[in-house]
Amino acid sequence: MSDLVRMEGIDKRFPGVHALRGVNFDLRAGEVHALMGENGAGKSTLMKILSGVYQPSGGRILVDGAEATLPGPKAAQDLGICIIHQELALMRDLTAAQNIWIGREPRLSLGRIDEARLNADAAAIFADMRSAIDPRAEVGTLSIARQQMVEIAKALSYRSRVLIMDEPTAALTDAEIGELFAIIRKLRAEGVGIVYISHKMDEIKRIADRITVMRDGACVGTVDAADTPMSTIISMMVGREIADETVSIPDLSAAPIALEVRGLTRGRAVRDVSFQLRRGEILGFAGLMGAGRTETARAIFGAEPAESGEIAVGGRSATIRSPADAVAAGIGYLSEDRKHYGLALGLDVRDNIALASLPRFTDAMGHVRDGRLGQIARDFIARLGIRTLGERQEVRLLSGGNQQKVVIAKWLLRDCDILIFDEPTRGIDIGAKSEIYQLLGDLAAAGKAIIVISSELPELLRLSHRIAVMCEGRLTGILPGGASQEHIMALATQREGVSVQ
Amino acid sequence: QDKMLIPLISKGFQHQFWQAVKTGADKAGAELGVIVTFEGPDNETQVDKQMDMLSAALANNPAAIGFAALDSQAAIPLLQQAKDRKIPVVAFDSGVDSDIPVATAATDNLAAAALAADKMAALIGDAGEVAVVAHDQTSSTGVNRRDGFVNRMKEAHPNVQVVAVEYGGGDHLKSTEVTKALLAAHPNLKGIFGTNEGSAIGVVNGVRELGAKGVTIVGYDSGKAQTDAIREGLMAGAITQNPIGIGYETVKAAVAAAKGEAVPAQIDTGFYWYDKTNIDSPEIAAVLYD
Amino acid sequence: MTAVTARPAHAHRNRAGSAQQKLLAFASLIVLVVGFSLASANFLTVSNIMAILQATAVNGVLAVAVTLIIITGGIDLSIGTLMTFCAVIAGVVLTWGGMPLPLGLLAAVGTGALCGLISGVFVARMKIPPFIATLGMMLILKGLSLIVTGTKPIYFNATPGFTTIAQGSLIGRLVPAFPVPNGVLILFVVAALVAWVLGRTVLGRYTFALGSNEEAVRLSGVNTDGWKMAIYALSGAICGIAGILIASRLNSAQPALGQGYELEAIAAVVIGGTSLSGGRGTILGTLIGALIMSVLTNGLRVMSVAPEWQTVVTGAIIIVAVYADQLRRRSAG
Amino acid sequence: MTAVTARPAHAHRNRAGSAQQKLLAFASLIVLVVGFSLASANFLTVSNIMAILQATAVNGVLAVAVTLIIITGGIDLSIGTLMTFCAVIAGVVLTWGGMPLPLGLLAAVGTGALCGLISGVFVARMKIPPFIATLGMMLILKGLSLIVTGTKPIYFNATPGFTTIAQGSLIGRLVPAFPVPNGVLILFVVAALVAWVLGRTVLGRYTFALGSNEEAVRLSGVNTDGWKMAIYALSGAICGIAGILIASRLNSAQPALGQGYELEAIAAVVIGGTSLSGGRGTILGTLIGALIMSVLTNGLRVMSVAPEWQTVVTGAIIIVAVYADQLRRRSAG
Ligand SMILES: Nc1ncnc2c1ncn2[C@@H]1O[C@H](COP(=O)(O)OP(=O)(O)OP(=O)(O)O)[C@@H](O)[C@H]1O
Ligand SMILES: Nc1ncnc2c1ncn2[C@@H]1O[C@H](COP(=O)(O)OP(=O)(O)OP(=O)(O)O)[C@@H](O)[C@H]1O
Ligand SMILES: [Mg+2]
Ligand SMILES: [Mg+2]
Repeated sequence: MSDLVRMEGIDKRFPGVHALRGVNFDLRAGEVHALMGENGAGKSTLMKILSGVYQPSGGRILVDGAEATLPGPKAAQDLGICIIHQELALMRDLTAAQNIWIGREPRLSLGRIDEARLNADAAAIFADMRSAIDPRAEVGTLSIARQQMVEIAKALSYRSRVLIMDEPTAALTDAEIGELFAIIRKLRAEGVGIVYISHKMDEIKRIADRITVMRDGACVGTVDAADTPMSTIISMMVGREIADETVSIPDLSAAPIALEVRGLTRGRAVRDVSFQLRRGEILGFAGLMGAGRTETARAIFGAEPAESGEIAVGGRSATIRSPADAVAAGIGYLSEDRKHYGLALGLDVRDNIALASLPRFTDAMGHVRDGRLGQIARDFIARLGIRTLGERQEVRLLSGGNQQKVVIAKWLLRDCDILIFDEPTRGIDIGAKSEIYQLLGDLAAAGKAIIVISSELPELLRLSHRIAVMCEGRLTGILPGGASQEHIMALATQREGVSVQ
Repeated sequence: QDKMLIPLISKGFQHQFWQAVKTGADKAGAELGVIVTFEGPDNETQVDKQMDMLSAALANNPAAIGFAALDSQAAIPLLQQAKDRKIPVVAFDSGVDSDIPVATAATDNLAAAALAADKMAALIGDAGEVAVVAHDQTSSTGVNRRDGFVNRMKEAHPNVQVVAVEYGGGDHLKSTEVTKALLAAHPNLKGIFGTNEGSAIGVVNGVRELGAKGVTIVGYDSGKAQTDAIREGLMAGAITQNPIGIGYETVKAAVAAAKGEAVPAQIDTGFYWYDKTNIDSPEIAAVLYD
Repeated sequence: MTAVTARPAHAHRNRAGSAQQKLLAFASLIVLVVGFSLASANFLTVSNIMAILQATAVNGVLAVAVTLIIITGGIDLSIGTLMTFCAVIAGVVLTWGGMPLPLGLLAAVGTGALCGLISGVFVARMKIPPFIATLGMMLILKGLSLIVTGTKPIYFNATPGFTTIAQGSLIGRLVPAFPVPNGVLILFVVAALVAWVLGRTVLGRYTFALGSNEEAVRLSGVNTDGWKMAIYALSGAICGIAGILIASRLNSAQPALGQGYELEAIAAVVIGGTSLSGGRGTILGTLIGALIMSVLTNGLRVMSVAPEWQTVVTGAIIIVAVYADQLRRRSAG
Repeated sequence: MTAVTARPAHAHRNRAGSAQQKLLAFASLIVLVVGFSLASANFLTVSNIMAILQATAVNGVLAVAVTLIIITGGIDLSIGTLMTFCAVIAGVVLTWGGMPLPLGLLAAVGTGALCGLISGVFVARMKIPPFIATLGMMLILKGLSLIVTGTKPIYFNATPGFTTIAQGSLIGRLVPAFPVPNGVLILFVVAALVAWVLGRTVLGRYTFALGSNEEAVRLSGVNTDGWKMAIYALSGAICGIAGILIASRLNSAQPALGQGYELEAIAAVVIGGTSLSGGRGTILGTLIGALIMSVLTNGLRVMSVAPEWQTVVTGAIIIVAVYADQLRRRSAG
């Protein structure tokens, strides 16, 4: 079988970083080739080179056996190579359909755009994906998951021969992932070569034909997915075994209530949500895309204050009109959208970690104790394994997973009594993930109250002491930890008409 | 019974010169029992802004209008409109190239600046390098004062060379920096002429800040800083127009024209040289302002 | 309006309200008009309304030009002096060169497009921040106008009909009671055309896209530099039209005029709800912004408010008008 | 200040290269100085250098003030007229009120801080775009200065020593060969203080953070509105210092002056490498930008270039200088 694409001895240097060292990679027509590796291993960089975004410092690229130069994204597109970027590259002020067809608008005379066709075509793609996104919806108003669906739709619209997907499912729930896989299988059958990057092991098992593992910018090896056990791949990635732990649910009946939410309501997104959270407890939030979990968390945190409802912290009723109020009351919230709501990308790692805790490191004169902060930042870098040149590296230059770790470090440093983590492991590699699970467990054991919102059911099951399930803005039920997936799905799809009020 | 409304559309309003015109206009307004309004654009380039002001003034059905044209031609359609509506127009400060204005109350800036040149030449011994710090490169006041000075030097004082003309926009600080650069570029400068209040004060400041000796300064217009500088001997003297008189005569002529009385076509409000010696004389004191 | 926040959570709601929203955007304008009408009987006369419209024409066209640039996330400080330079070139061609009128108009618009293109090259190709690139252009063009003319105005007396371009009234011939000056007509035609370009064409689409996320557009394989240059050239051409209008209005090309006009035009754009951070904006809003500015200045003058108080009141009303708009949007969002 | 500079990708290299980089940032400035020295023997004299420095003082202080605002991602158009208003208030207190000098200075700085705070309230609390809020303030303050003074300058003849604030030379008393005017000394002290605030204090940290991603800062539980108002107030206070400087230089508060100064100050900031989109910038860059501007104007005048050509050349050199800086940065990675 001939190779669709062949990358030989690819080298890439950024100032101070040798990101890729002589990487070989090949992709055949009609296969799903998974690319795996820890955060910062160089996966995105390799694929950006293949899609013309970066120029390699060395090596060559063969497309259909002929050497190709890819001076820009357009050149790659012309060769039929298309990529879904890990960091969403969308125009937030444009609609979903306009985003999908940017650069390839169906035209009428006089440079006019055939808007009707543009929307219809986009709707057709969404329909193919069984996604309910309105093509006319402004992308900036969509949740991060829907934005990811738009990115996928855009990539599909190219009908390219090589489709690169850099963590396309990081923010998706199982239902959408299922639809996506159906599409991938269809494309594979049509002879499209697909590069698939993900940190979700179960997905790799389900979809990949071959797997290439990268580590520290080099290729560790390429194996057949069918006859390689996951544990082998994981040890190829991280150089050690990852213990597969399960949650042990403590008895918290005597623990004081840390947070109580009663009748929280905000528009259609959050409707009459009530629950209690005890100290030392990890409460998972499950639900389908758009179930309203993020909105609930933002309402509790005061990012968009609720219209009605009460919030009590530590037994005392709290008025939360802004995030500042929430943090003062001891509530921290890690957003699902790190790029827009979590990080000041232009600042360095140290300042981002310190962002929520600066007053603690300031003397009476307003002088910031940078030495101390630097020390702390270095500690977190070591503890979370953040791959960076140092604490003064600009965050925007970090790989996606490492950026996520910086946001986590920010909230760990803030040391809130109640922590709400919205998709905390988005884009984080399997090794670091298990460490973060460990960390959350330790925090709970130390008496913190934690809410974890996640679209990955295994993650919720691995972490949660109890699992709250939402559907269409309502809390449809709270299940004990370790509940069955069927049980959760039943509550997650309990639509209003069906539910007994 | 409604009082007559006489709007004056001037070339500016923030500068002291225009404020003095306004003072004279208000005085006449009070004496004659008419309402006087006074308005002008921020700077003398804004010809179209002045047109908008003229339009707004016409909207109020005035009895007559006083107008200091930034550009005569541009105003003709609006002046024609005034004429059609039988609203007399009195030109002030500088004339309007048209037969529409019934009277013109203005200073001959060319002649005034020529007088400044004569005085300057006399003060520096009729020889040497001089420079001009002008307030504007394009407005008629700026151009006429510059040209009046430069041309007079060429014609009557061949040994005096005008080595540079720079523009400070009438801004005190900018004119100061301009002056300092001039002095650096021309170390032999014997005199500098500042063409309006801001320029003249800027020249005084610049010379003082550099501690330059032997530079004769001649100014234009008055204002406290200028009169002080003349008293202290920093400035040799200056030309003053009679802005209060301009304002006063303009309103007077406008009221007369509105009543259908005959008015003189040219009202020369004059200009004067003043220096340490005559600054307190009644004739000069009457035309100075601060 | 900040790129990230304050976006209504729900797209549908956004759209449903948009027609109503646009009507409401007139609110500040209408309040002003009603207020001035009550305050002065001379305000709401036909001739004064025409004067207000005439006063809006030049600033309006400039504001439309700079709206394009602002939507891309840029800024253009050179629009005022470019307008003047185009007027000067028209003068050179018509008065000095004695060429027929259409050639002069073409020269003005062409000069505008060329200068806009040059700014576009600075910004897109040479990656000079728009503020600096156009500040430089502003100074260069200001100087060039003075140099070309020898600092003296060029009059258009030799070109019959030149003044009717802005000052005549086609509409007035048809409806004598409503002599809308041609300048205003031209403003509306230009605005309608640009609104069409923005809303319906590829160029418009990329204008918004560039302002929204230039890198994403580039990654989509679009020749962002080329389109940006095209947008700057179009904007420059519109400044050329403004140059014709002001020259026709003054029957002359005044070489020193122009600086300061950019601020007024940009203010109109921002009052009209276009965000300086790019990605969103409407021509209708810009028109309303420009009208608010001229109604305000004219109204205060007609009320014979002292000029220094005019300044204060103008400043205060601009703030209040935008604040009211802000509140409206927040409640609509 | 190290904390603050535009950061290349690599932290180590960053640190290692940063000294060299700063030297390079001077490059355009040095090229200009060398060029002018060769072109005119009168350029590099002590007295002309002092004149250039003195000419930098007011614009430099204003530029430092507006650097703070620009780093937050905002803009301040009112700095020029605020400067004037502060000078006027100093005049009211000292000349009309006959109060002692320190009280006058305090009044000027306090007025600046208060007006800055008001702009801050407009921007942070009322969510009015900074461009509009400060445009409004610009007009309001312009009018108020005229109203308070009755459009006449207020002289400081009654306050002995007032002119020495900017014009005297402490350094000159110690080193007579090098009579650096106090105004310049004040500029450097203000710049150093603000650089310290930006680089080392919470306020500075939040200034950068707000400009980088305001929403992320808000969601970190920071009272973003409060900090923003504080930054505007600080910037206003610095404008108060500029007001004192200009008043001392002119020995008077000139109520009509000020508009237009904002553009020059903002230009200095942007030439100095601070991005108008916020999040990055340095005070050192701003100082260099301000120096470039005054060297340029002074040098062209000393070379006796015709005024209209001065404008053209200034525009061209600004573009070239920023382009050179752009190239340098790009090659630095
Ligand atoms: N533009 C850049 N400048 C400097 N360093 C960079 C740049 N882009 C990436 N890097 C560095 O290159 C390395 C590889 O990054 P890359 O984004 O390819 O990782 P990744 O394997 O995709 O990781 P993740 O799983 O977290 O997405 C990282 O150390 C990153 O910090
Ligand atoms: N078809 C749709 N198009 C746009 N917005 C929608 C649509 N359906 C629901 N929404 C909005 O999605 C929001 C709820 O999303 P939220 O982010 O809270 O959900 P979530 O449970 O966190 O899911 P996820 O983050 O996985 O999307 C609500 O504001 C709702 O109005
Ligand atoms: Mg990656
Ligand atoms: Mg969510």
